[in-house]
Amino acid sequence: MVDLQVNLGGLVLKNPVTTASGTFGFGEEYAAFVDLNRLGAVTVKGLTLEPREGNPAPRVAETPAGMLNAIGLQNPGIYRFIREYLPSLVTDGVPVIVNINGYSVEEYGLLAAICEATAGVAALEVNISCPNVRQGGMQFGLSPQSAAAVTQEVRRHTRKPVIVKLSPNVTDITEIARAVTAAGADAVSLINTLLGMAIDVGSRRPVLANVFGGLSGPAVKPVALRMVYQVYQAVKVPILGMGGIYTAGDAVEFMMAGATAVAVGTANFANPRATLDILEGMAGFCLQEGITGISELTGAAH
Amino acid sequence: MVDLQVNLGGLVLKNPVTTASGTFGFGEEYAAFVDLNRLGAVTVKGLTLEPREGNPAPRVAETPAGMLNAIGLQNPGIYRFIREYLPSLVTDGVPVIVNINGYSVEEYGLLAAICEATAGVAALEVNISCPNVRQGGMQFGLSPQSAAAVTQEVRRHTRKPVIVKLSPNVTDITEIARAVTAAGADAVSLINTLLGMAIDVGSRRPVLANVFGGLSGPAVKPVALRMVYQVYQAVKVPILGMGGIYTAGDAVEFMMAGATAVAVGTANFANPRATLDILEGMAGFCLQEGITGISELTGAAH
Amino acid sequence: MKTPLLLTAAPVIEHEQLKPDVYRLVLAAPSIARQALPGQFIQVRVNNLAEPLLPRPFSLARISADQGTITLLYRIVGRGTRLLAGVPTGQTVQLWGPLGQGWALPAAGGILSRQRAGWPYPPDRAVMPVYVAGGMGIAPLLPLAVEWYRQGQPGLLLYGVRSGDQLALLGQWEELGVKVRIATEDGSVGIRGTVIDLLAATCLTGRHPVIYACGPWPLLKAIHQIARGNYWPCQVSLEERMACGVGACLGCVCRGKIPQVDPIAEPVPWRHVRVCREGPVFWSDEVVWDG
Amino acid sequence: MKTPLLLTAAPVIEHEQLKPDVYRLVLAAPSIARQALPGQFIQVRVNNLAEPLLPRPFSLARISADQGTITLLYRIVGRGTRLLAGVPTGQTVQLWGPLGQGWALPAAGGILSRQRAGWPYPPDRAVMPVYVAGGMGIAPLLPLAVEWYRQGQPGLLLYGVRSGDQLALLGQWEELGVKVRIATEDGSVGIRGTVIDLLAATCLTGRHPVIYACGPWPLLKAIHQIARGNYWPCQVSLEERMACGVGACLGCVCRGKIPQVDPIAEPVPWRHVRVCREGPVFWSDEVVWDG
Ligand SMILES: Cc1cc2nc3c(=O)[nH]c(=O)nc-3n(C[C@H](O)[C@H](O)[C@H](O)COP(=O)(O)OP(=O)(O)OC[C@H]3O[C@@H](n4cnc5c(N)ncnc54)[C@H](O)[C@@H]3O)c2cc1C
Ligand SMILES: Cc1cc2nc3c(=O)[nH]c(=O)nc-3n(C[C@H](O)[C@H](O)[C@H](O)COP(=O)(O)OP(=O)(O)OC[C@H]3O[C@@H](n4cnc5c(N)ncnc54)[C@H](O)[C@@H]3O)c2cc1C
Ligand SMILES: Cc1cc2nc3c(=O)[nH]c(=O)nc-3n(C[C@H](O)[C@H](O)[C@H](O)COP(=O)(O)O)c2cc1C
Ligand SMILES: Cc1cc2nc3c(=O)[nH]c(=O)nc-3n(C[C@H](O)[C@H](O)[C@H](O)COP(=O)(O)O)c2cc1C
Ligand code: FES
Ligand code: FES
Repeated sequence: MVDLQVNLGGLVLKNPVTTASGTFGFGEEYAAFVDLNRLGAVTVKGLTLEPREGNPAPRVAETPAGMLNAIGLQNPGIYRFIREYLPSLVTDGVPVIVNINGYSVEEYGLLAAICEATAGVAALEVNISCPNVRQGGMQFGLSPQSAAAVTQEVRRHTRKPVIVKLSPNVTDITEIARAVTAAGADAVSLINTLLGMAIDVGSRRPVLANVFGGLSGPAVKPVALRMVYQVYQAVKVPILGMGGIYTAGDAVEFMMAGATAVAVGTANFANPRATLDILEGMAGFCLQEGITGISELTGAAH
Repeated sequence: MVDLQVNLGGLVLKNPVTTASGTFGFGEEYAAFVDLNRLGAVTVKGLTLEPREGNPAPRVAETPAGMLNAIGLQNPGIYRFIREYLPSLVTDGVPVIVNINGYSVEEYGLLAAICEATAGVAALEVNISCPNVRQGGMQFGLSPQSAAAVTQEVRRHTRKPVIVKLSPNVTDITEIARAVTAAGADAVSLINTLLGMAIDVGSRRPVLANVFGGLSGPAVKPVALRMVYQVYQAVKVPILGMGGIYTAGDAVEFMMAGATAVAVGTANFANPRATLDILEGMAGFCLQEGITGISELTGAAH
Repeated sequence: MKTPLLLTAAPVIEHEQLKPDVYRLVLAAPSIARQALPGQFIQVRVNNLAEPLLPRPFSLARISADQGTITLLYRIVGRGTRLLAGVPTGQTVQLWGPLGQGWALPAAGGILSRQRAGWPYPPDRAVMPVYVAGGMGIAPLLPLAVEWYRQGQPGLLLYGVRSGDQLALLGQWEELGVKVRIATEDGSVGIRGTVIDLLAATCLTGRHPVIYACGPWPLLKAIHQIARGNYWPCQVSLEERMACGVGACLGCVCRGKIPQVDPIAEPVPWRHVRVCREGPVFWSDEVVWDG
Repeated sequence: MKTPLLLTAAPVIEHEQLKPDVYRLVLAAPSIARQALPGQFIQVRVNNLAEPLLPRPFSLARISADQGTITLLYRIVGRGTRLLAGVPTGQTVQLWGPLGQGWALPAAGGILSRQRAGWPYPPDRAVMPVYVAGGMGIAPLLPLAVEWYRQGQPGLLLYGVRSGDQLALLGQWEELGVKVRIATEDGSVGIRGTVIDLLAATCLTGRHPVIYACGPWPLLKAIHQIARGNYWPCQVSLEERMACGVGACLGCVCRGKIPQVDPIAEPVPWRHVRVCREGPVFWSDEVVWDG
């Protein structure tokens, strides 16, 4: 048997396969296809303090081997999430990572305090990289100073594992990774989406109502993998790798580049069972290669 | 009939379809498939002062809807280019854009002076964005200061149209575009490749001998299009748009996002007649939409 | 989840080209055929290459629980449908569903497939279903007509297409005893005009109609307005760009005037509701049609 | 361009599964069949979706100018070859070629298909072709054997495969009168071992051999070393990851000790040469085998 357990900055996962925020709803949407309890963790849709309606439609567009989205953080707000969605997830027995999104440094702190006080929250993923909201969001992720400020504020309010989610839309991601690590992050997750757009030549208008959107899916994998590889060399904290993971082989690539665990995002849309297919494929790869502990893969390509 | 002529910063092209540097060799490689004289211009492989052997193999890897390359600027040097390759291209009657790559600001100036003195060179494309060479190359394209310094030096040595080629691997491409425009660029071309990588899980090693490589092809199109759209709003000079153009519809998207002309790169590998197929498709689109001058498309999505 | 969702590799049983760009595809998917309600849809993928990446949503145009098959009726629009059209009999496609909320029917003696909003007439009142289809909007209406037929009420179909040569499978409607009226843009069959003109010209006084409409947004909006002006209850099946199809990505929203769910929150004029989950069928006055 | 390159949509004439993972594909491509020389290759694309994006290079395993067909022999390796294997007879694939430099043959009475390096024996000297193939490396050797057969010299094939059940199409070689010796890794047919062992054990003294080898790099390197130790002229057909296949992208290089082309430049120990253009066939001592 292969030991699949990994430790993501203090969060012990029974296996390295988790879900990417915003692509797996609050878990229940995929519960018909996936026994949630078999996953390493479920990361829920990005939450804000207040409920938000997000951007107008169209919000998604398919692109070559990828997709653009501009959801704009539609969510019921953290309180309704805790009341209405969290309990059943906790019952499912899977660790829940809550993805938090503030509109100010203080709001991030407040969200962290709420998570700290909520028993069912296993860890926090601090999204400083959402490209689809006008204030806040990605702006924090684009400079080491603001990224560190958000991290520090979150750290001040919680002892739970803090995973800071980095934006790929920067000149040097290692600089941001170093800043958030120094500010107290237990782990980093990368990548969020690449900023992109599409145009409808018939109407001569951008396809997305929001004009720009975030690019995800297999198309971005080479960029994501490169960033994981770079960040692995730059910081000591574990990495939650994501961006275009579509097959078990992709997930193994991410681990070898330096990820301790991986998140499956857009692939869920193409195959609702993607998480489990990938998990099974990774275990199979280890067996075939005579690997007894999956964490041996982490950083193997360096 | 549709008027296909466009003006790219003083370089008048009979139509907006050109070739992306490094994907079309020195023209002759595709001459069996494409009547070069039907193209708006041919941009040749990146040239340096001295001949260079580039990086070891493997140099290319396929990725979802794209590819990675780490050629590392293998080229015969500008002098041998002028002696051995340029004359036949000039005979073909197609304007030749020379892509120059210096290892120092001074070297860029020297390359520009050589181009200025060479009759067959229609315009210079200043590559400050190659991700595949260790010194120089992309480094210049990552900060507004160094990008401007290179541009200024090139400008000092030539009155021919200067097109500065920008790197997409930056936090804010408009900042770089503004800097090179202020320093005297007649046009900007974008995007060069996104830095990426791939890992061979069997050998646990990066696929490319150079570890990192540049991602190109349809996968990157949404990012390229977004950057063209942003740069169009930021600067007044014309844009040579590229990055994942694969169909005539893609090329029209780039024009609507703000490009005055387009370059076809990786698509040539998938279809050696891609340039002409795209040109014909663009002309067809104009006819169908009742557009009499193709330059009307430029910026139409704003 | 009320109805279990199924993910299956479904063999192609029949694949027929009805018109140059319209196909009829019969798939073996017994458990989906058993579960599905009229108005629900499925997500389909032809292969597992990364391009095209996303599944394509299609309505169930026939649900045969006994034969264990479902039928799709689709038009070639882009690369996804073009790829689908090339799948030969015997090969399988990936599909999952049944997805979304189907059409509302009276609960008594039948099914009320949508929980949210009640039936507008007393349960024992005989009502007349009026099906309004624009183009491929015909697809999700046939299984509904089958259901109404079982309840003894064949009703009326108003069907608008560009030209008479686009009409297909009308025999199936006639078999159900549905009265069919056609509008074509070029006047080649039926009245010249759109299905909006047909509806406007139809007198339904005293018939207790329920309008079931599917087609492009502007068409549905116009139908909603006519229905509202006449106090006819009206349901619409919406289309929106989708990624997941199961409610997870929030990609497919429209503005819905849905009943207040959160007693603590401020009342809001509308919410973004998911077409794939709260829809694709809505009562037309639940939808914010402007803006 | 010396030989014109052609881009064509070639119909599949025959498509046969020889082994679980090995296929034989006959394509109608008259003008390519007319031009192509043994050892050249073509680029193939199955459809024009953006994924897989790049064409796949395949050697010409048979060139029938009269029938206007070319034959590929390929093994399923990944998604490109898997996709290719699914193309039915009658459908077309995109292809372009013939590409690269083929095998060198003596000029007199035949063809010397490679310009760069001359023939190592006097033109009238009777030489013996020795074909050395590892696995799928057999593919580009058959058309060469046909050419030598026409010149009255059938020669000798040394063929190494993993196991005897991988052997295919040996009949074609025997028809040409080629003497065939087999090595299998599991010893199921011929000698147990590799084709390197076969070559090392073959006595060619006084036969004026020319070695033609194709297979994986380590194999070719070992063959080169044996050939060099025996002063046998040796040609190899190399494989490298390619994008364009026509010499434009510089993706497919190896280190070549090619003759100095630039009189002004400093002499260099090696140059990066393009496998798709200066190759895929090289004289083995033109190649830098280490590092
Ligand atoms: C709930 C629902 C039910 C549908 N039922 C049917 C049906 O029964 N028959 C039928 O012919 N069509 C139906 N459609 C529309 C069908 O999904 C699209 O025609 C199809 O997705 C087009 O894919 P493509 O790759 O050919 O086109 P492309 O334009 O290449 O597709 C690009 C992207 O846009 C999306 N897209 C394009 N057109 C539409 C559209 N009209 N609605 C939603 N997404 C779209 C595609 O799914 C894809 O993600 C339905 C759509 C929805 C939302
Ligand atoms: C000049 C030349 C002639 C060849 N002739 C034959 C032949 O006659 N029969 C045959 O079975 N194979 C031949 N090959 C190898 C064949 O091209 C590869 O097996 C094929 O490209 C694999 O594609 P894939 O998508 O199935 O594999 P994948 O591994 O999915 O391919 C991924 C990428 O790697 C490239 N690649 C993978 N393996 C090779 C390889 N061995 N050489 C070069 N590129 C590779 C692919 O082209 C693609 O770009 C030849 C290669 C070259 C360079
Ligand atoms: C529809 C959609 C919604 C997303 N919403 C969020 C979000 O709310 N918070 C967040 O941190 N990331 C969000 N992301 C980014 C993903 O979590 C992930 O970082 C990205 O999609 C790359 O992974 P993938 O290519 O596997 O999808 C979203 C992505 C998609 C496609
Ligand atoms: C194999 C290869 C070699 C390249 N070489 C150069 C180069 O020498 N100079 C340069 O400015 N850009 C070079 N590029 C970048 C392209 O010119 C272009 O900017 C990029 O590939 C995006 O366009 P595409 O997606 O259409 O290929 C190269 C790209 C490829 C794929
Ligand atoms: S398509 Fe994902 S929520 Fe509806
Ligand atoms: S594959 Fe492009 S140069 Fe050889």
